[in-house]
Amino acid sequence: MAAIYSLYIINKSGGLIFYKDYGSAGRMDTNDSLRLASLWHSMHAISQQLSPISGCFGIELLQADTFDLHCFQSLTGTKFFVVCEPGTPHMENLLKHIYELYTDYVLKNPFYEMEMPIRCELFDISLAQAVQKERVSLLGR
Amino acid sequence: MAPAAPKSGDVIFASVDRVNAELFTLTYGAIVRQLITDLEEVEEVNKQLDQMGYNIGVRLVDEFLAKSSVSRCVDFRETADVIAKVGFKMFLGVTASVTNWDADGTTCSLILEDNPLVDFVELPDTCQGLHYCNILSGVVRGALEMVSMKTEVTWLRDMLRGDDVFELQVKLLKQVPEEYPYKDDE
Amino acid sequence: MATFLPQFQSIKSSFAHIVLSVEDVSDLWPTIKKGFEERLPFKRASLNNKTRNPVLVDELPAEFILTTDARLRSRFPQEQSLFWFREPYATIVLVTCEDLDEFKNILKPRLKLIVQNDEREWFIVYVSKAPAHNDQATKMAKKVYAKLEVDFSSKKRERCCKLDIHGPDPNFWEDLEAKIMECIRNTLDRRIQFYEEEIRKLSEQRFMPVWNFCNFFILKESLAFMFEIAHLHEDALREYDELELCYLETVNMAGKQKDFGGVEKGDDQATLLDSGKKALAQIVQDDSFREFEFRQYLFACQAKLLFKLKRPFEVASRGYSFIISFSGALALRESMLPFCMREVWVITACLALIAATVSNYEDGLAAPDVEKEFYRVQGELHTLCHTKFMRLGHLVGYGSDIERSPVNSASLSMLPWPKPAVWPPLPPDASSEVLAKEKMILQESPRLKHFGIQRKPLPLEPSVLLREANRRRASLSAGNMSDLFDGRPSSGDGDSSGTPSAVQKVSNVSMSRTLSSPGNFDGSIDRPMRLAEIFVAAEHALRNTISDADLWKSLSSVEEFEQKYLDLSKGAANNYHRSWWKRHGVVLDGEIAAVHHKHENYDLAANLYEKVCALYAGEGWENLLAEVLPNLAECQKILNDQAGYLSSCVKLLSLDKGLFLPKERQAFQSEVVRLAHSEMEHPVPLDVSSLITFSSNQGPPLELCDGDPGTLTVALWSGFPDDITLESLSVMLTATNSTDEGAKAIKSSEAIVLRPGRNNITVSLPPQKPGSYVLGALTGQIGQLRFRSHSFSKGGPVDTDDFMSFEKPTRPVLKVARPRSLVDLAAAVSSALLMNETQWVGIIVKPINYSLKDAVLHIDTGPGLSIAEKHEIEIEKHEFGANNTGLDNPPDNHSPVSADVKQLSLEDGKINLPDWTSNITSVLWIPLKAISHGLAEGTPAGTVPQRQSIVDGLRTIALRLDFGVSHNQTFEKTVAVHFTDPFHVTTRVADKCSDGTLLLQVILQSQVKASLTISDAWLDLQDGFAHTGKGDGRPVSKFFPLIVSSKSRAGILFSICVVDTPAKDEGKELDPISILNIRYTISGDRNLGAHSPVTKELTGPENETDPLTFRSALILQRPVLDPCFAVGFLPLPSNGLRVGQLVTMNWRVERLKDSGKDVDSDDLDEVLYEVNVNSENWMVAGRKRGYTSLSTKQGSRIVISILCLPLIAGYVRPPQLGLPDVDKANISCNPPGPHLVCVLPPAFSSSYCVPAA
Amino acid sequence: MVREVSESCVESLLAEIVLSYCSGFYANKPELAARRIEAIGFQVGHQLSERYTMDRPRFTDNLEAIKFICKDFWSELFKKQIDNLKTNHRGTFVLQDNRFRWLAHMSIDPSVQASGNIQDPSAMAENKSAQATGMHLYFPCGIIRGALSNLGIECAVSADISNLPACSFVIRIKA
Amino acid sequence: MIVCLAVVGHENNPLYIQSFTESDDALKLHHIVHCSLDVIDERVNNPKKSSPTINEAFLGLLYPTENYKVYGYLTNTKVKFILVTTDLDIRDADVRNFFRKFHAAYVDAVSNPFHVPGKRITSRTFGERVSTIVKSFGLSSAS
Repeated sequence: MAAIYSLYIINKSGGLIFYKDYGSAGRMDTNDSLRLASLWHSMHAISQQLSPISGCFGIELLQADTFDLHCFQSLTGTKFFVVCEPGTPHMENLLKHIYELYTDYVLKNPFYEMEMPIRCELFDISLAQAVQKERVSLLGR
Repeated sequence: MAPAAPKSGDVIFASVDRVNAELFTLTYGAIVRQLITDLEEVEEVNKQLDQMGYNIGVRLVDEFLAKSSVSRCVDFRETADVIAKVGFKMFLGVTASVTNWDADGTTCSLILEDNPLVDFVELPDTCQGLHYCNILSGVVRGALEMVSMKTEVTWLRDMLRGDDVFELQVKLLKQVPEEYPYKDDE
Repeated sequence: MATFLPQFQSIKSSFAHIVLSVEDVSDLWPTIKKGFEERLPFKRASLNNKTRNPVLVDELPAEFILTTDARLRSRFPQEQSLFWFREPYATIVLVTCEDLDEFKNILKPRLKLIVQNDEREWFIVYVSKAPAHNDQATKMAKKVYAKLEVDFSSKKRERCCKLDIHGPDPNFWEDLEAKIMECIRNTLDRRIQFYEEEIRKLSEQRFMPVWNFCNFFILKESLAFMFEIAHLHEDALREYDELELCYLETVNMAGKQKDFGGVEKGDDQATLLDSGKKALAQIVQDDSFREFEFRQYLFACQAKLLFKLKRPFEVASRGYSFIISFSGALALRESMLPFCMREVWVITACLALIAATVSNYEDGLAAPDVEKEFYRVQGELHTLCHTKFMRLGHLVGYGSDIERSPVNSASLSMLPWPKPAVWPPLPPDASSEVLAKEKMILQESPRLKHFGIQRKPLPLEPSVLLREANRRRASLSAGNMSDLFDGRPSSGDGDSSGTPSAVQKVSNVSMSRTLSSPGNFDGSIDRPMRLAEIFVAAEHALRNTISDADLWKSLSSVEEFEQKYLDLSKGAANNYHRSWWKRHGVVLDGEIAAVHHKHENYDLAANLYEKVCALYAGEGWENLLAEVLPNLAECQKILNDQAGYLSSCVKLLSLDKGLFLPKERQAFQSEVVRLAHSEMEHPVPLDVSSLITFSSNQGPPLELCDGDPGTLTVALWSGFPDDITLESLSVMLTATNSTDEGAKAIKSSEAIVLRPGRNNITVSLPPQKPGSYVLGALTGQIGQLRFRSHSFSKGGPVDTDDFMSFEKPTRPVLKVARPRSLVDLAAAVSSALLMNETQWVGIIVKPINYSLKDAVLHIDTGPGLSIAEKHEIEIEKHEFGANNTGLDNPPDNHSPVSADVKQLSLEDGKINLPDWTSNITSVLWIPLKAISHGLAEGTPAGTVPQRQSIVDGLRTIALRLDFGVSHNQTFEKTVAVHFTDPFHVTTRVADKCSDGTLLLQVILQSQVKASLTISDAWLDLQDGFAHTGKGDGRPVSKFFPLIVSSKSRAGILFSICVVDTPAKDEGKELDPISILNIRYTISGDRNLGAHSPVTKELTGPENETDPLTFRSALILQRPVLDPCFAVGFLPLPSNGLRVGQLVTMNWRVERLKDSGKDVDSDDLDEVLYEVNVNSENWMVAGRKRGYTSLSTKQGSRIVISILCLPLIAGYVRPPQLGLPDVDKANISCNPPGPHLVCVLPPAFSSSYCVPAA
Repeated sequence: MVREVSESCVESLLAEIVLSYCSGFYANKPELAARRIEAIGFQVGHQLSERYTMDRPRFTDNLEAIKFICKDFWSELFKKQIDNLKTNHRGTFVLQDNRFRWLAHMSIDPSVQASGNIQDPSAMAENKSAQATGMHLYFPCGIIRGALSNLGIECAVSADISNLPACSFVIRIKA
Repeated sequence: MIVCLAVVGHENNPLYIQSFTESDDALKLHHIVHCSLDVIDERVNNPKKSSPTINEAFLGLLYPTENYKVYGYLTNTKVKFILVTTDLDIRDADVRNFFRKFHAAYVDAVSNPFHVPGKRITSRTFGERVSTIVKSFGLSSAS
């Protein structure tokens, strides 16, 4: 059955502000994840440049033989991306949903400082549920 | 990805959690009053309100984008329109109208006939010069800045000062392009 | 049936209690009467009330009447039924009989006959006359009685009882009473039933034409009366209530218009407490009664019962509402009633009710709250009476004596004028009275208030009386008056909008106008009456209406009127005070006060006024307060209560500005000021918080440094209408951080004038403790008067309702910084300056953001240093760039006189710094000359230059800077300046030529940070040396001018040769030293260090023309020519020297030639040696100095070895071996010892001994 | 039709109050900031109680007033009632809201919950984040106090979040 | 007609007092209003005497005088509204709902953030609203 491996949130300046592993094979350490984040940030930017016609907003789906990477960038420049089993559907919706959770439990948390790493218990909880829910809905289909 | 069709302000407003307006109105009133007491100079209060508004806008814009799935606006005109029709509605439950576009479409006015902030409010003579609703201008400025539009927001008309409507002038200073962090790669 | 009324009345009046008939069958009554009547009145009778509930009547009066009595003669049946209440309630049959047969045959039938009428409640009392001792008789009696019982008693009812005259048994009487009670109860029940039945029947046909109230009334009242005599007052009362209800419902049923009544003489006196005043018969009116009397009658009955029930308070409250409603009824009939009937009736009613209730009331009769209520109603009654009374007084012309207060205005101006059908006409021959009234009107003048306050007097009239009256008159005639006056259409009743100006005046004017055109009217009737006439007319009319002498008396004269007025006010006030309605009471006190005031009992007045003011002030009713306070003030003034008067004035000033005219407020102020400057015996501190408020004015707080005084500006808001002069003013400051009491900022006590509104006052601050301060309180003086104000307002006048004025001051107005350094003094130049020359010494004066305005610098030069007095001191802006400018740039760039250089002169060691330097870092140039006597000494090359020179180069300048506002700050510092010679000189013999010529190399080391130009140099040699070549002592080669730049060195060669020292015999002293003379010029920048000496003229660069001369002493050693000894330094161990490691130093001493005769013989073979060593660097183990034997043979040699210990690491001079006894000239050092040896630092963990410190 | 606005408007405002007073002008004086924030709440409560008691009979005793706060007042504010009301019958009332909306979006680190009553200074001193959370609770406390004082009940109100997400408000009525 | 309308604070201080007579003798109305506080105090202090609907805000008729009537209304926040009218036949129901309207206006007035509790109500809007309410009352009672 399809699985979500991990979730990343990158702030507008390419810093990794959230990383959660949902049981991927090799959980990477902080440095790696940070590096990877900024790398992705750049790639995403480059990809926009690559586009032959203007008005491209960067990579949304990156498919590899072992995983899919779905990326969603909010208009405010925050990037959310999930790494999941190849062909896991409904990832856009999941990302949108996560975005909403982000606004509710991160941005509305007065203790959260903008652009800083996210440490919000409630966010984690609701994320876990969201991912769960996603599974359930998949099974349903 | 294909942007979901932007919902109308009313639909969104119906969907979000809501509270009695008077709680909001009175709370804001109390804040203003307290600020005046503490800062003493009206100008300071205006500044503070604008600052608070800015801070709010910076965070609120994301909620706005997330919940009203508005897609990327092609230009400032469209942005202004979305703010007026969707943004104001979604949060304040009232819609604004956009007018007074200048030639090159970088300056316009948001007109509010109805404004929950000022229910019950009457400015005392000692507080002339106070932009009671200055928090709104801050919010707009902050929100737009997050979608990389530097703006200058000023009050042109204020019902508390006897005008017939609230007029908020939004002036687009510059549109900051997303900068590409190549240097990170080297 | 109504025909029975008179009879009914008389019965009622004659008849007061229950009747018990006695059927005295066997003439026993006279004998037992006494015993029976002793039982009366019955105690604790238990009856049934109307609702069949048992009621305990604790006292029931009754009367025994023999059936033979005339009063019980039988009447007409319907009478009986009607007045049944007076029929016996029980029939007691008295019998006695000793003989059975007699009983059977005579008595029994007779009794049967008696008791057959079942209407009656009866029982039999058997009286036995049998004497106690006579058993026979008693037995018989018992028998008979038994028989009697058998015959007359039944199971359900015991109808007999037995009384023994002799030996009466106690329980007979109980038995008797019980029986009587039983009878009464039953009778009562039956009769109640009967009446109710009747009443029901009647009330059924109530709405039919046959309905007759009188019948109904008679039944009802009979019933009520029956209850009353049975002491069932509650029930009686209820009957009357129902009766009243029914009456009110029926009395004004549509259709037949009834006569109201109240037109008879004396009707004006209320009879609401006197039911017997008029016979009911007189007030019958076909089938009912006249309302006027009858309602009063009913109330009277109710009142009577209520009093019996000990409920006077209920009488009062019922009475009050009765009066109100009845007065309403009167109002409806007003046109038919006598003039002012209504008012008069109400007055009398109130008075009567008050009198009655009070007399029936004793304290503690009722629960506290009922009691309070009672007094409230009393108050209301008084007030009502008061009002009506004032109205009457007003009508007869005493209006001007009624205080035009809010109270009276409220009660009178909303109360319409009486509306008689026709206004009473002016009686004939009243002209004299009219004149009197006229005079009264003309004399009366509105009493003007204190402080010349003038107000439109409050209206007492609902509308202009004149117009009202004349209209009512004219309403008959054709011409309606309303257009005669410029009047508006007749004002509706009860509207309070009459023009409330001084009516009399206005109307008089209008009158005179109307009189001037008499054509309009024919006949005096239609001529509009003048006010005076109206008064007189009213008076006459009233005289007709009022039958009560007292009331009339109290209206007869102003004095009487006022007396009554006062009594009523007092009555009302006192009662209110004992009720819940305190305010009513206090307000009325105000009315009383007004009267006292008028009669100049200022003491009483003041006390009462104070209460009123306290009330209004306490609850913040300023408009009302503004009405009373001036009066209080006036009283206080007259009573010479200065303190009170003062505070009243202040209160008046602090009331809302709108309440008084400017000139009035000015009057208040002038009073305050007057008092303040007068000699008050008990001066009181005045609280003007409400008048003068203060606030810090906008902007950042004043910042002061520790110990600085300052001036603080405070905004004062003056509530005074005019400028006011404060003899002194001081502001308290409270420290926010510390709790200790606030410091005080005293305004220099010269007077300040406060303008109305905002004033900016600057107060001078003495130095404060560090911390931040907020405004505390304000104190000061007006005249001799001290005042305080606590009210802080954030920039608003006192009375703004702006919420800010309630905030305590939060923003500090003053911040005193912790002590810190405010300025720094430092030497501008660190490098050395020229010794013995006048040099600019720069002192950098650096204010640390603190102004040095008119600071003074004291300069005190230390020893060996002097100020070149003749020179000006210079000051210039200090630019930091100056330091890094190299030496090479031409000096004139930094010539002393640059654009912003100023000259200062020094008076007795002090300099005043100019203002332009007060906030910038400046440098002060002082021309100084360091003196050092004694010649510089050159040293042989290689020898370490001794520190010595630096030390004697040091000079110090003690500086003290006095600055700060009023020079309270000082800063002291001693700066060190270093002086030096231009060069340090070292010499060595560069070469030794075969011909004995020596090349002497002189090395000049520049000591200064400036470039030196040597123009010439020559050497004056000591004895034993001579210049070779042309002996001018100049160097070998001429390469002058020679430029020595900063810190660099230059060498000069002299070629000299050794010459024999002149023989001793030429008695002249040998010159031991040779002098090197150097002529040079210096070009330096005083910003960097040494520079050309300060010359007289300060302008222009220093002139090259007169170079300076530097002389240095040199000591040359003659080379060894005929050595007798050779001292050789043997090489050190290879492993080198180490601190703390012993090392043996070896010297070889060799005799080069036999000691000639010239050597003393005694110590031929001995040589004295000495080790010279710097004990700081070396420790010498063993002897430093000693003799060692050495044969006199030539070539004999010896090794002297000394054990040494190096103490410090580095290159140090090794110890040197010398032979003190031998002339240096005869010693050759061969091989010579090294100048320096290297000593390594100690090896780790090697212990070594440390020199004693 | 009662007028409404988005809840996040109010939430943002509250966050900003705390922000501007605590990190703004009273950064170094938390107790002052607290007083200001409480004052703001007080005014709001004062005015709201005036409004929400409009069509109801007067309260005869304190308990009635408190109940009013728990029921009508609370549901006007949060669309729910107080879940649990305790009292010691000696003038102390504890109103517990099992899920206090104004904390719904705040992730408070557990250390706070350890330090229970946020308004006794000792706890305040205890750790920074406790203080921070405390700041957010002064406003609702102020509201309650304002409402009650307008109903003629002078009291002190403190909040306790020792068992989140429940939040209980402790009302001590001045005798 | 309504002669006078007053708001009295919980410390019995006048917060708003407006008379509707064209004459300038408002002082007597001040007096009437002030004194009617006695009645309110009485009602409040010993409730058992007060009207059956014990804690209803509407206190009903305070004063039965011959020439004018005073009605009272006491809010939960111990603020009193006092109405003085000269028309003597007037239905309680009318007064009741008059007060209700007035109360609403009052609440809005004190909701002005710049209004200081316990201080005079200076708001213009309030004044206007009140006068319209008063007018409408005149109509309703006339009908």
